[in-house]
Parts: sequence; structure tokens; C-alpha cells
Amino acid sequence: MKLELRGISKAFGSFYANKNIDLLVDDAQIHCLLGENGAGKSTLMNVLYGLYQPTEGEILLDGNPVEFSGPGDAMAAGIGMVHQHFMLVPVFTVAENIALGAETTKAGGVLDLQVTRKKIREISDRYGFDVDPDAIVEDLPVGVQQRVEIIKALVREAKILILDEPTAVLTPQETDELLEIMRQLKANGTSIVFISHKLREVRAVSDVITVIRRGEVIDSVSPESSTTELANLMVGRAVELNLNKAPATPGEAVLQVKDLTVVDHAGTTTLNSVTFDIHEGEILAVAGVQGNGQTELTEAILGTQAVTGGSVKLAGEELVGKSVKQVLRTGVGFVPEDRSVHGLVTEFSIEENLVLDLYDRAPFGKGISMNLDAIKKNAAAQIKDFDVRTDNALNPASSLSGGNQQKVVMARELSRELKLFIASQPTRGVDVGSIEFLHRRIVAERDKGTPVMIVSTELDEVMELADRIAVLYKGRINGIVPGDTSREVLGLMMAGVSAEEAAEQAEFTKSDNEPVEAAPAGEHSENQEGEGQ
Amino acid sequence: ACGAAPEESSSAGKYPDYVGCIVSDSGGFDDQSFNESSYRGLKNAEKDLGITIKEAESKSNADFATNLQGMMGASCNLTVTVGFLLADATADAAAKNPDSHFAIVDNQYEKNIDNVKPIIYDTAQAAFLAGYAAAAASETGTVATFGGIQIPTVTIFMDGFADGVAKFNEDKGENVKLLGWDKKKQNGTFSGDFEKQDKGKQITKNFISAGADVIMPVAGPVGKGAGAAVAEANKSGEKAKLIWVDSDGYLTAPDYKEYMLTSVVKTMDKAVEDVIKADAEGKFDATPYVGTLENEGVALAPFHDFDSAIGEDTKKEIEALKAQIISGDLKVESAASPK
Amino acid sequence: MSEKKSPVIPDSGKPGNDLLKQITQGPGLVSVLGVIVALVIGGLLIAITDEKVAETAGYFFARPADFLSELWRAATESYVALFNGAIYNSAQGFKPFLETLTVSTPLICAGLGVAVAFRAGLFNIGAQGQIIIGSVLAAYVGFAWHLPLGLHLLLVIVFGLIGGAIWGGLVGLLKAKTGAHEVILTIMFNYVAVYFIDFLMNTQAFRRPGETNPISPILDSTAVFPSIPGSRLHLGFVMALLLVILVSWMFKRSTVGFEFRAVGHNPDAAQTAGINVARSTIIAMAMAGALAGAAGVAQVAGTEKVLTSGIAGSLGFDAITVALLGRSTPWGTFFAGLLFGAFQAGAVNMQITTGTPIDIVSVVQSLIVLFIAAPPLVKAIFGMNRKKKKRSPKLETTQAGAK
Amino acid sequence: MTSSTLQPAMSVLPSKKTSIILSAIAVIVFLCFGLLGNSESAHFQLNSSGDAFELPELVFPGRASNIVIGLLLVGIAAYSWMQRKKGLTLATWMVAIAAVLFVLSFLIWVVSGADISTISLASLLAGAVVLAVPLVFGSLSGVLCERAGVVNIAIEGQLLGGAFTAALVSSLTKNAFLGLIAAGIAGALVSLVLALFSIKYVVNQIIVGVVLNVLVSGITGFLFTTVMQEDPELFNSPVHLPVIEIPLLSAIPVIGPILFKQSVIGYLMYLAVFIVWFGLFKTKWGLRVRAVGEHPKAADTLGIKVNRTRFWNVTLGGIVAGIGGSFFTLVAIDSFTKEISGGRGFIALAAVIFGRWNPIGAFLAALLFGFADNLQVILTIIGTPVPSQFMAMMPYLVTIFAVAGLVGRSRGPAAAGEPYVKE
Ligand SMILES: Nc1ncnc2c1ncn2[C@@H]1O[C@H](COP(=O)(O)OP(=O)(O)OP(=O)(O)O)[C@@H](O)[C@H]1O
Ligand SMILES: Nc1ncnc2c1ncn2[C@@H]1O[C@H](COP(=O)(O)OP(=O)(O)OP(=O)(O)O)[C@@H](O)[C@H]1O
Ligand SMILES: [Mg+2]
Ligand SMILES: [Mg+2]
Repeated sequence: MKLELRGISKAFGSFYANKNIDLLVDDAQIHCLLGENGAGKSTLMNVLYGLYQPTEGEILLDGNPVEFSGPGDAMAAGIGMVHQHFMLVPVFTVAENIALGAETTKAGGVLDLQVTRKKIREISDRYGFDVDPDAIVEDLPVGVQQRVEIIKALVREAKILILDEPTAVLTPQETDELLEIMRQLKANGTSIVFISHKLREVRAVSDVITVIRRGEVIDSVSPESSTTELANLMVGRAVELNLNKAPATPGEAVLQVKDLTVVDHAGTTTLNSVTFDIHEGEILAVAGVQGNGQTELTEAILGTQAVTGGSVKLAGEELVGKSVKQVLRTGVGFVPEDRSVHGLVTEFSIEENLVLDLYDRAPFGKGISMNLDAIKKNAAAQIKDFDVRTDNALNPASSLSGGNQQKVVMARELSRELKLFIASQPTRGVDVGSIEFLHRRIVAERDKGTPVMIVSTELDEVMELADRIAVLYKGRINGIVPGDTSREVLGLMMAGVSAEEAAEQAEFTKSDNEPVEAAPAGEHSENQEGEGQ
Repeated sequence: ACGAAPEESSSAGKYPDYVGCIVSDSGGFDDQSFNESSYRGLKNAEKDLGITIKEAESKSNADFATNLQGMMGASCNLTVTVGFLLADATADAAAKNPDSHFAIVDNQYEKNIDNVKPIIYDTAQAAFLAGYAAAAASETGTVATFGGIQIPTVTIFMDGFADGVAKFNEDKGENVKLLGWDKKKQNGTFSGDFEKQDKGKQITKNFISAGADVIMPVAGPVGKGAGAAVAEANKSGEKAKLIWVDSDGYLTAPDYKEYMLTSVVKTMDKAVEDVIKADAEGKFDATPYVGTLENEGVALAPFHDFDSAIGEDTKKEIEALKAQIISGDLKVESAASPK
Repeated sequence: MSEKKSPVIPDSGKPGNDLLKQITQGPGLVSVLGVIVALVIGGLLIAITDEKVAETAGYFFARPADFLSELWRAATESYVALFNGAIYNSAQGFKPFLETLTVSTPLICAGLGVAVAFRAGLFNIGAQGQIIIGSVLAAYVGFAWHLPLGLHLLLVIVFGLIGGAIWGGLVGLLKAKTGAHEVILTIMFNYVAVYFIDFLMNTQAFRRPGETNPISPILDSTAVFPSIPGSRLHLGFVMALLLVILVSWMFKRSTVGFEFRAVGHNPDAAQTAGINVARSTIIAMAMAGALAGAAGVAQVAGTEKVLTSGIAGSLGFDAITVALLGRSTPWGTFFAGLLFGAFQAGAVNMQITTGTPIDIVSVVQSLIVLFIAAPPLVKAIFGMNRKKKKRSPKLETTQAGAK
Repeated sequence: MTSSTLQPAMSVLPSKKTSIILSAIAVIVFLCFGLLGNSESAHFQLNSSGDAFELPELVFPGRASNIVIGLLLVGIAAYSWMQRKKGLTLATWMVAIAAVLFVLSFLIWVVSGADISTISLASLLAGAVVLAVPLVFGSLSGVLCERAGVVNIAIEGQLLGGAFTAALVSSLTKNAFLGLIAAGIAGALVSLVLALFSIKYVVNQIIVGVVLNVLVSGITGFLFTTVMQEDPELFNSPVHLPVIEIPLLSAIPVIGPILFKQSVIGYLMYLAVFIVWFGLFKTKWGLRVRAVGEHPKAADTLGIKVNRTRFWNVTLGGIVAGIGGSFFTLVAIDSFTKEISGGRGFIALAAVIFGRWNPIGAFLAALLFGFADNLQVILTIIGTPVPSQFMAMMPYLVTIFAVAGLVGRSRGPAAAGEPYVKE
């Protein structure tokens, strides 16, 4: 189906999130929207999906003007959308989620999930999904949840599929699979609007790229454009994409993790005798497919996760058994994986979030009273230092775009003297311009001599930052390799192959291994954006 | 409280300028208990004497003083306050307004106050007779009573009732059991409030299934629950009876009159009206009024429909007991009796 | 995990002008209009039930003017009486206002208790029980111990707070340790407290010597708040005021308040930031209980001066409305408490002078709360804000939700 | 209502706490009820009047039976520790059995030690159900509303409104069924206000609920004094719903009176529990309702009208609670009085949470409460040394114990309490 947007504007109050946008998506085309955080991409898509009413402009499907009073209308017209934040009911099963709104029933309105299960299986077979219709959604990895979202659209026979930042939370493997699915869909005649910050995959999969800045269409370009060109177009200035960090000068092993074991309350061993060190002035990146124990590892060190056995020593001091507060006081900086759940109280002001774990320490707190002036001064300094885009430090953190929220968390954690810095997914959802900045800050912390632990599912980020890389697989360290280890070897190790074997295998198969993620050398820093759910 | 008259001075009574006022406790004027009876007394005075009345219902203890203060603002000649909870507030108002008169129902001060007339009742005397009658009328040999909340104005009924049953057993050498109240331990069955009628019904059903066939609820509106249970039991073939309290239930709870063995009556309405009448005639005095069998302030109501079912012997015995109590030969003791 | 909607509690530590804003800006006006709408509806209710109005309605078609003037009279008369009883009348001057302050004292304290818990993400239905237990301890110290002036009252207050704190803290403890839902717990604890005080009032220790009525001895004169001569207003009001200031300070500039708010909004982030969520829950509930206990103190050492089982009245439940109407902010609670206090004080006068049934007062009161809480409805009624696009409807609601 | 996001829901019982509690129970039973218990026997009658056949009285020798039960409980506790060692959780039914054994042993202990050592098990259970009826309807209303994302604090008001209207209409029309219908309508009206204010005007749902309770109490109280009291014969003498006995079945001892000798409302209760459960979990309607309560935005993106769904569900909840309220005046009691619902709406609210927002769970929670309440009454009748006020606390203490000790954390519908506003 051919989709045309003509002169779409969308205003929130006096603020225009979209201004006079024209967009043409051809039949069986993958059309990519590119733009900074807050450029207005999601808004535009929400207008298209009937969630927002456009302030001006019209939507045409196959040349006929249509009006959507709600998503129901859009769906009926053949538009499906996979939202940036998944629209799945966490406590429902896959089948229930997919049936919802388009239920098949037996007499008397009794649900007939059998039909839905069959449809799920059909679609799964066609596109090679591996989805259990009776699994509870909240128990599923995000990658699978996303497939559920896609199945949801396909079951409703969408002719136009909107994918809003679908790859932000996916592992590289999952991303590749998704891109493959998109190609298949396209082959079957589905048009796709694809939103992503990751230039590499945008270039790999799209037919046309439209760049949006500040709510306006800047340009439509071909996927042949270079990443630098695209980045510059997006941000509106020249962006430096390479980090070029100096080699590490490691000192003593300050962090010593020994035989760390975690058994969760369902009885599964999520961390199994994990042992490693991090030296002063060194970045250790922990790589691994999500769900292999990374979250548990960081949380066990912080103390929010109960530890079954083992020890964590920081400069000789045992951390296991200490309260979170004590651990933080020992000098641990901690950037959690999901900023909006664990990193920020989004209802609090930016100011308050900048002291969320410092509020009771000098100069911000003394006894039970807090020094609001110190907090204000701190905020002013940090906002300037980290270039947090906001007009008022008293605005709630929820008013910040994702990238700026991330900066707030990073600023807070880097603002004190650290003995250890742990950051999970440090640049998820951060726009291109800010990534380089944050990476530089991390490296600067290392250069001050702080041992740094980075947990990331983004191989590019891992390779960009790491001095050494530890690969987690099924709760065990599958090997610790140098920072310049190749993608292929890392990929194999993340799949459970031991370091030596992986190195051998990678040697053998190097020539056939040209999947989409094999980005040309020197262009490997552009795809770090992600979106926390 | 039928939107009671704001100004009704037009009526051609004897004392149109006399203002009689009443302040309830938190039970309100429809508590089917002392607030209601006292209120009825005031209404009767309005009708019979042509006085002007003002009323204030308290929703909580906090309202007592405010209500009394309001009444003082409304220049009441006499203000009736209902219940011991208003004792302090009444004493306070009385002290501040020495020219106004007060009457307080169900409360006795340690030291009499010149302008407050206590109206109190030796309810145990009448309840004693009810206990005796109940024991005599019981066919199963088990009778029962329960209260709303364990407070003296409630337990005084239960004490008297228990003694009456005991007296019957003693005189007759029988062993009629009393469920729901143990006078010695001062412990028994209570519905917990004066609201949950269905709870009262359930309690009564439990009594019946434990073998009781005469039940005396002392729980205000909750008593209606007992009535419902007794009615239901009778419909399914059992022969349970009810003893009402405060007023003659045969008249005031006509739904259950056919099961009403008798009632333990406190004639508050009359006492209140009498006090007002005396005051209006300029004959107020502050000596406590104590309702007894002797002055008919408390009484055992007629047996009505059960009149023929109760043996003449029993009636005579009850009359004799009444005489003994009046003469003082028989003392009915309750911890809650007026001193 | 659900996305959290930001409640509109002005939380960003903005300097204390939120109150001023509330009054001077849109919501203030709308609130006033809301009160007016509620009063009109209440007035109609009052008028309908008025006997004379009913009479004149009988010959409405013959002489409609009679009916209308009666209607007007009935409604206004009641409200004038309400005003006379709550704020000012020519006979007593502003003395009724002192009565309003007196009545609102426990409402403000208990309302603060509900508000504090709410801000910490806990829905405290248990103010009733906390007031009771607070009153029990305070009263006992007040009548059973005989201590010098000053010290005595101090201990009464301290014990009252402790009593409430125990009752609230116990809920916090159970919630923190077992995960039991505080709504169930507080409801159940209320009942337990009610029967507990019933029991105590049946023991000789809590009764007047030689008396059997369940009413405690009057508190020693050293144990009660001094009051303004000729009125019932006592120093407890100042205590309430201090508590408002204290709580306000706590939320704005104390670490404890910071922790409460963080836990209330996002316990996960709070935990990650090193805040002990369980401890926070316990402390918040204990503090909520202590504030409710202060309401108990205001009752036994201020207004009532004795302990009875009905000491808490319906304070604990009114406190919920007061707190939520005050958007769970300390000063909001203060003014909501005053409003409720005025209603209660005025209602008494209204009942006495116009014979308006007391139940009608709670009806009018409820209507006022509803209309104040629903600005969009009031705006719709007055046709305001038609054109102006709602930017964010959330901002105009009383969503003080603790989710 | 509050954040229960701290930990995920635990459908399996956390075994350490459970083990500790099981052990404590075993010790109490073995030592206090058993060894230190009374040697008298406890008698339990199983028959009530109208039964088809006689069952023998159950007689338990106090000390001996409790020693045996104590040993059984020790066994269960030991088993639970073993399971825990192996890292396994205990089956829920084991806990249930332990709970039943504990209750039985408690009964034997008190009854054998009481002045009268006989109680009627039949009336204990039948009474428990009767006391639970309004609670069950109230909690179903709560479940219906909260599942759709609206917290319903106004259950008390709905019950009271239902009771009042049923009495009024039944009295005026002399037709109990019209009273029943009117009660449903009254409950729905209360709900409509809740829905209007909380959904359309996004007023905090808890405020609306709390205020509605006061409002309904005020209106019914006012009309009671001004209308009903003026002519009770005309306005407050409701015709009752008949008790329908199902032939033969109703004569089965113990079970008969509970299941087959009920008023229309009693049967409706069983039906309603089933229907609401079936509806919520097995039908298209229920799927949508639950989606709206869990993730309204997701439901919206699938074309489901969130606020409309909420609106109708709240209304439906009102109807259910209204009917529950009519139990007071059309079945239990012969007339209306002020505050006849006596706080049962709040107990129902607790039952909603205790029953984990599941109709059957709420039903069981309400039954537990009714059981404890009736048991308490019966124990005061047979004579216990415990002061009446402490006996009266029993149902509430039992609830606290059950919720804190056995159930623990519960997670409600994620969006309950939050208005859904879209741009
Ligand atoms: N509901 C809203 N109310 C007011 N302003 C809004 C609203 N939603 C979005 N905006 C504004 O619209 C702008 C565009 O937001 P949008 O979500 O479309 O950005 P985006 O391009 O999707 O960003 P991202 O790349 O991070 O997904 C934002 O900068 C914000 O200021
Ligand atoms: N109700 C609102 N009022 C004002 N701004 C809003 C509102 N809702 C969303 N926004 C703004 O819209 C923008 C986009 O919102 P969105 O939820 O898409 O986050 P985002 O910028 O995409 O974050 P991320 O980078 O994590 O994807 C943000 O800048 C956010 O502050
Ligand atoms: Mg984004
Ligand atoms: Mg977006």
C-alpha cells in the first residue's frame, strides 16, 4: 500500500513537534526516519496511527484521504505499529496479547485462543520466529517481546508496518534477525516505516531515508550516503564519530570478584562462580547476550541482589553483605541498565535527581537537613558540564528526552570521587552527538585511575571502550579477552564457544562471515543508541 | 427529626415561649434506644404543652460541647442531654449558664449540680422480672441475651436478666441455662456495635441452634436482627420468643409482636416530659429522678399475645417478686445500678 | 512494569510558593466556583426538604413567587447559619471562628498523617486506629500520672505520638517484612483499636473511681493544653500548626522527606540509590501514625479532656478526604482541615437554628469536595476554557496518587 | 494504589517464611493445644433442623486429638524444611491442609475447654456463609472495578445505597424482585458518580470513593429520618425475597443449608462469583477488561475504548454491590436503618486484595472473614474466658495473620488508580 502524508503538523500547546511534514512511502518500501531524540519522529508516527489527531495536514492511503479517530481506524485501514515502548500487557500470555482487540470467540463471547495460537504458529513458521503462544510476556526477553509485537501487526494483516526504534533494545543477533524479517515482509509486499538511531542498520536495510530535525523534514537521502553525512544532517553540525582513546595504563587489581554466585528465588543459578579482577585505570567491558547474568552481576556488586556465595573486594574491602548505601559510600559509581526504572525518580526535579544517592552527604545533607543551595549549585554545574538540555533545573526529569536523562544519571555518578565505576548500557537512547561526549567522560574517568566496568549488549560499544572484555555466558565467565578481540570471536564466545575455539573457528570462517553487522573498519562508533523500556 | 420547626411559636399551646432543647449523643434520635425515647418525650411536650423545641444531633463526641454551646445561644429554658458521654459537657454548660436548666438522661453525678436534673434508671429491677419470666416460659430450658457494646446501660439489663433466671432456678430447683452473659465474669456475647443488624440476626440464630428459645437483645437497632432470626425460626417450626428492651416492643417493633414475650421498659419519654412540665410550671428541682419498679420508671411490659400462655402461677410469682423488690426485701444488684 | 504517571504533587522542591499559586492562579478561582456550585446544589436539597417550601410548592402555579422566595429563604437561611456558626456572627463576633480552629485541629494533624504516608507511597486508611491508640496513651498519662506543669503536658504529647507511631509503625513493619498490603492492614488495625479501647474503657484503670460508665477521669489540669478563655480553642492548634511547618520542612529540606518521596514515586530507583525502602516504609508509617496520634492528643488534651471509646469520632476517615483534598501537601492539608472544621462547627449552628438535618451537612460537604476536586467539571459548568487547548489535563487534576 | 513494584508477584509461597510459620503452628498445637490442653472432649454437631438423616456427633478428646494433629503438623513443617533445603517450594495445598488442621485443633481446644463443650458445626458454617454474602458481592464489585483500573473505595456506599433502595422500593411496590432490581440501579448510580468523576474528570479515584461513602451515608440517613421514619409501614416494610429450598438436596446435613437452602440473593452470590470469574478469565470481555486495567495504553493502541470499558465495568460493579446491599433489607433484616452496612464495604475491599483481585479468591477471603466472625460469636456463647472485646477482634486478627503470615505480597492490576488521559 502506498502512504502519503501531506503537510502534517502537530502542536502540543504552542510547541510544534511536527511542522508541515510531507512524506511518501511507496508500496513495498522500507522507508527510514532519522533524527535526534525529540525530533518528532514518534509524534509523526502516532499521528499516522491515529493516536494523535494532527493539528493540520492529511493522510492518504493509495491516494485516498483517510481520517483516523483512533488506532482502531488505522488498524482497520491496514496500518500496524510496533511502539518504541512495547504495547504489551506484561501479565498476559503471548496468545492473549495477540488476540486482544481482535479476538475470535465461541458462542457467548467465550474466548477461543486456539485460533490465535494457530495463527501465531503460522506466522512464526513463515518468518522463523520462535514464540511460545502460552508464555507470559513479562517472562520473555525483549527480543521475543518485539516479535510478539510484530506478530500482533501481522495477524491484523497490516499492509504498512511502523517500527519505532525496534532495534534499541535488541542484541546484535536479534537485530540481524529483525532486519532479515523486514526484508521478507517487504518481499511479501508490506511497506515499512523504520525509525532507528543506528546508522549502520538504517543504511543496510532502507530504500529511502528521510531526516527530520526539530519537527521538520530536512532532506530525503539514499542509503548510500555515508554515516558521517547522515549524522551531520541529523544533528545539524559536524559530529566526531571516533573516540581515539589512549592505551590503558593499568595499575593494581583494585576490584577482585571471586566465585560470585547468585541463585534467584525460583532456584535458578543466574551467576555461577564468577571470578575476575579490574585494575586501576582499566576499562573492563562485560559482553554477553542479555539474560546471561549481566544484570545480576552489577546488582550483586551494588547489593540490590542477594548473593549466595563468593566475595567482592574493593581495595581489599569486602562489599558482599554491605547495604547498598555502604557500597555507594565505599566509592562505587553505578549507572543502572534501565534509567527510568532504577536510575531516576522521573517525578523528581533534575536538581534532585542529580543528588539522588548523595542527598545525605556533605555538602548536600547534614544530619537530617539538606542544603538546597548546594543542591542548586551542583545542578547548575553538572548541567553545564554535561550539557543537559533543559531550560530549568527544577523541571521534572520526566520532561527530559531520553538522552538527557541518561546524562543526568552519568553526571551524578561521575560527580564524586570514585574507587569503581560501573555502567550498564551507558549510552542507550542517547543521541549521536552525546554518545561521543559520554564515551569521552568514561575514558577520562579511567584515565584518572578509576577501574571501570562497562556492561553493554552493544558489541560496538564494547569494542570501542574496552581494554579487556569479559564474556558472560549462562552465568559464567566464558573467557576474558583483550579489548581488540574481533567481533566474530566475541560473537562466538557470547554463544558459549570457549575463547580458544572461537579464535580458531573465526579464523576458518572469516571469509564467509559478511553479515550486515560487519561494518567497515573505522565506522564503528555510530550505532550506540538504544532505548530503555 | 422531621425537619423540625424552625419557628413554631404560632401554635396555641400553654407555654409558647418556653424553649425545650435536646442534644443527642452520637447514636442520633433514631437509635431505637434512649436518644429516641428522650426525643419522643420532648416531642410529646411540644404537642401537649405547646412549647417550642430545638434539637441537635451529635455525630461524634466532638460535637457535644459545640451543640450545647449552640443551645445556649438559642436561649433554651431546659436542655435535655442524653447519655453519660455528655456528662462533662453538660456540667460545664451548666456551670457557665447557671440560669438555664438541664436534664441528663442515664447519668448520675457524684455531686449533684443545682441546675442539672439526672434521669436514671434501675433497669436491673425490671430485667430481673424479665429473666424470671423468660426462664418460666422457656420450653428448652435455655434462654439467652446479648448486648450491643459492653457498657453499663447495656449490661445492667443483662445482669438483672441473669439474676432473674437464677432466681427462677433457685425457687423452682430447675436448671434453666442462660447463654450470652456470665454475670460473675461480666463477660458475654456482644454484636460489637449498634448498627450491624444482620450480625444480631446471626447471633440469635446461633443462640437458637444452641437450644435457646427466649432471647433478649440489648442492642438498639441490632435487636431487630434478633427479631428477624426469631421470626425465621418460628416459620421453620421452632418456638423462639423475644424480649424487647427500652420500650414495649409489642408496640414499637410490631413486626415481631407475635413473638414478643414481654419487654423491659424504661419510660424515658414520660420522665423527660415530666421534667419539662415541672420546669415550665416553675417547679424545677435537681434531685435525681431514679426510675424504679416502684415509680414505674422501669417496668415489665404486658405479655400481650402470650398472656394466656403464661401460667397464672408464674404471673403471681412475678407480681410477688415485684412487690419484694419494691419493698426492698429483694435486692437486685448490678455493678451498673444507680448508687 | 507500568509506567508511572507523575502525580501533581508539586514535588520539585520549588520554593514554598505552590500554595500561593494554588490560590491565585486558575485552580484557586475554580475551587471557589466549585464551592459555589456545591452550595447551590446543597441549597436546593435543603430547600426541597424545607416544610414551608413544600407548602408553597403546593400552590406553585397559583403563586410561584411565594415558592421562589421560600426557596431562597430556606437555602440562604441555612448558609447564613452555617457562616454564623463557623466564622462570624454579630452576637459573638469572631468567636465561632475560634471554634472552627478548634474543630480543625485534630483534622489537620490526622490529615498530615494520611498525607505523609501517601507521599511515601502508602495509603493509610488507619488514621482512625492510630488516633485511638494515641488518645489512649496520652489520656492515661494525663489522668493517671500527676506531674508538674509543663512536664506533664509534654509527656502527654510524647506518649500520644508514641501510641500513634506504634500503631502505624506496626503496619509499616508488617508491610516491610511480609509484603502484606497496607490497605488491608490498616483497615484491620482500625477495628482492633476500636475493640481494644472498648476493652480498656471497661477496666477500672480507665474509669472514674467508683464509676461504671466507660468514661475516663478528666485529665489533670497540668496535662491539658491551655485554652483561650471563653472559647474552646487551645494550644493544640499551635501544635498542629507547628506540625504543618515541620512536615513541610521535612518534605522540602530533610533527607527523611527526600527518602519518603523517592520511595513513594519509585521504590526501585530509591533502592538503587541506597535508600533502605523497608526502613523508609516503617518510618513513614510510624510518622503517619504519630501525626494521627497528635490528633488524638488534640482530642484528649485539648477539646475533650477525657477519654471515651468514641474519642476518634470519624476523624480518621475525614482525615483521608482532608489530606487528599489538600493534595497531600502540608499546607494544602492545613487549609482543607480548616474548611472541614468550618463545616463541622457551622453545621451545628445550622442544625440548631434552622433545623436542617445534620445529614444534609455531610451531603453538602461531600459535594464541595467533589467539585473542588474536579476543576474540569466546574469549568464545563461555567463554560470556561472552551477555546484554550488543554495542554496537559493531568496538571489540573488532584491526582495525588501514590502509584 | 501503592507501588507494589518492589518485588515481582510471588505465586509460589516464599518457603522460608512459610516454614517458620508452619513450625510455629505445629509447636503451638502440640504444646499449647495438645499437652497443655484440656482433657475434656469437644463435641461437634453436624445436623441442623430439617436434615434428611442424622449424622453422629463428632467427638474429639481434647488433649489426645490435638497431640495427634500436632504431630501431623510437625510432619508437614519438617517436610517443608526439607523441601526448602532442596530449593523447592511447598505445594499450596499442603499449606491449606495445615491451615485446616490448625483451625480444627483450635476449635477442639476452645470447645473442649469451654463451659458448654458442644457447638453446631452446621450452624457455624451456615452462619459464616450468611455473614459473608454482602462481603462477597462487595468484593466482586471491587474486583470488577479494579480489574478495569478504577479503585473502588465506594463499596460501602454502594452496599448502603442498595440496602436503602431495596427497602424503599420493595416496601412501596410490595414486590421484592423490584426491590432487588432497584438496589442494582442504586448501586449503579453510585458507580456512575464514581465513574463520571474519576474517569471523565480525572479526580483522584480514592477521593471520589471516600467522599461517595459519606455522600450516600448522608443521603440515606437523611431520607431515612425524613421519609422512612415518618411512615415506616409504607416506606420501610420491605417484602422479603423467599428462601428457596431445593428438594432433597437441601436436606443434606451441613452442605444442604449452605448450598441448597438460600434466598435468591444467596444463589445469586454463587452464580455471580462464577460468572465474574468466568467472564474475566475466559471471555473476550474479560480479556479486554483486564488489559484496560493492566496497560490501558496498550489496549488503546488496539482500538479498545479504555474509558468506555472502565465506565461500564464500574457501573457493573455498582450493580453487583447494590444487589449485595439488598441482602440486608430483602433477606437478612426486616427493615432499613442508618448505616446498616456497618463498614462491611471496607472489609470487602480488604477481601479484594486478600483474594488477589480474583473473584474466587475474594469469595474465599470473604468466607474466611465470615467464618472467623461467626466462630467468634459462637465461642462467646459457649463461654470463653476471653473478654468479649478480644473475641470481637478475632476476625480482624485472623485476617492480619492470614495476610501477613500466609499470603504476603500481592500485586494488583498495574493501572488501578491511574486515570487514562490521552492527548
Ligand atoms: N505529549 C506531549 N506533550 C507535549 N509535548 C510533547 C509530547 N510528546 C512529545 N512532545 C514534544 O514533541 C517532541 C517530539 O517528540 P517525539 O517523541 O516525537 O520525538 P522522537 O523524534 O520520537 O524522539 P526519539 O528519537 O527519542 O524517539 C519532543 O521534543 C517533545 O518536546
Ligand atoms: N506530557 C508531556 N509533556 C511534555 N513533554 C513530553 C510529554 N510526554 C513526552 N514528552 C517529551 O517528549 C519527548 C519524547 O518522549 P519519548 O517518551 O518518546 O522519549 P524519548 O525522547 O524518545 O526518549 P528515549 O531517548 O529514551 O527514546 C521527550 O522529550 C519528553 O520529554
Ligand atoms: Mg527515543
Ligand atoms: Mg520516539
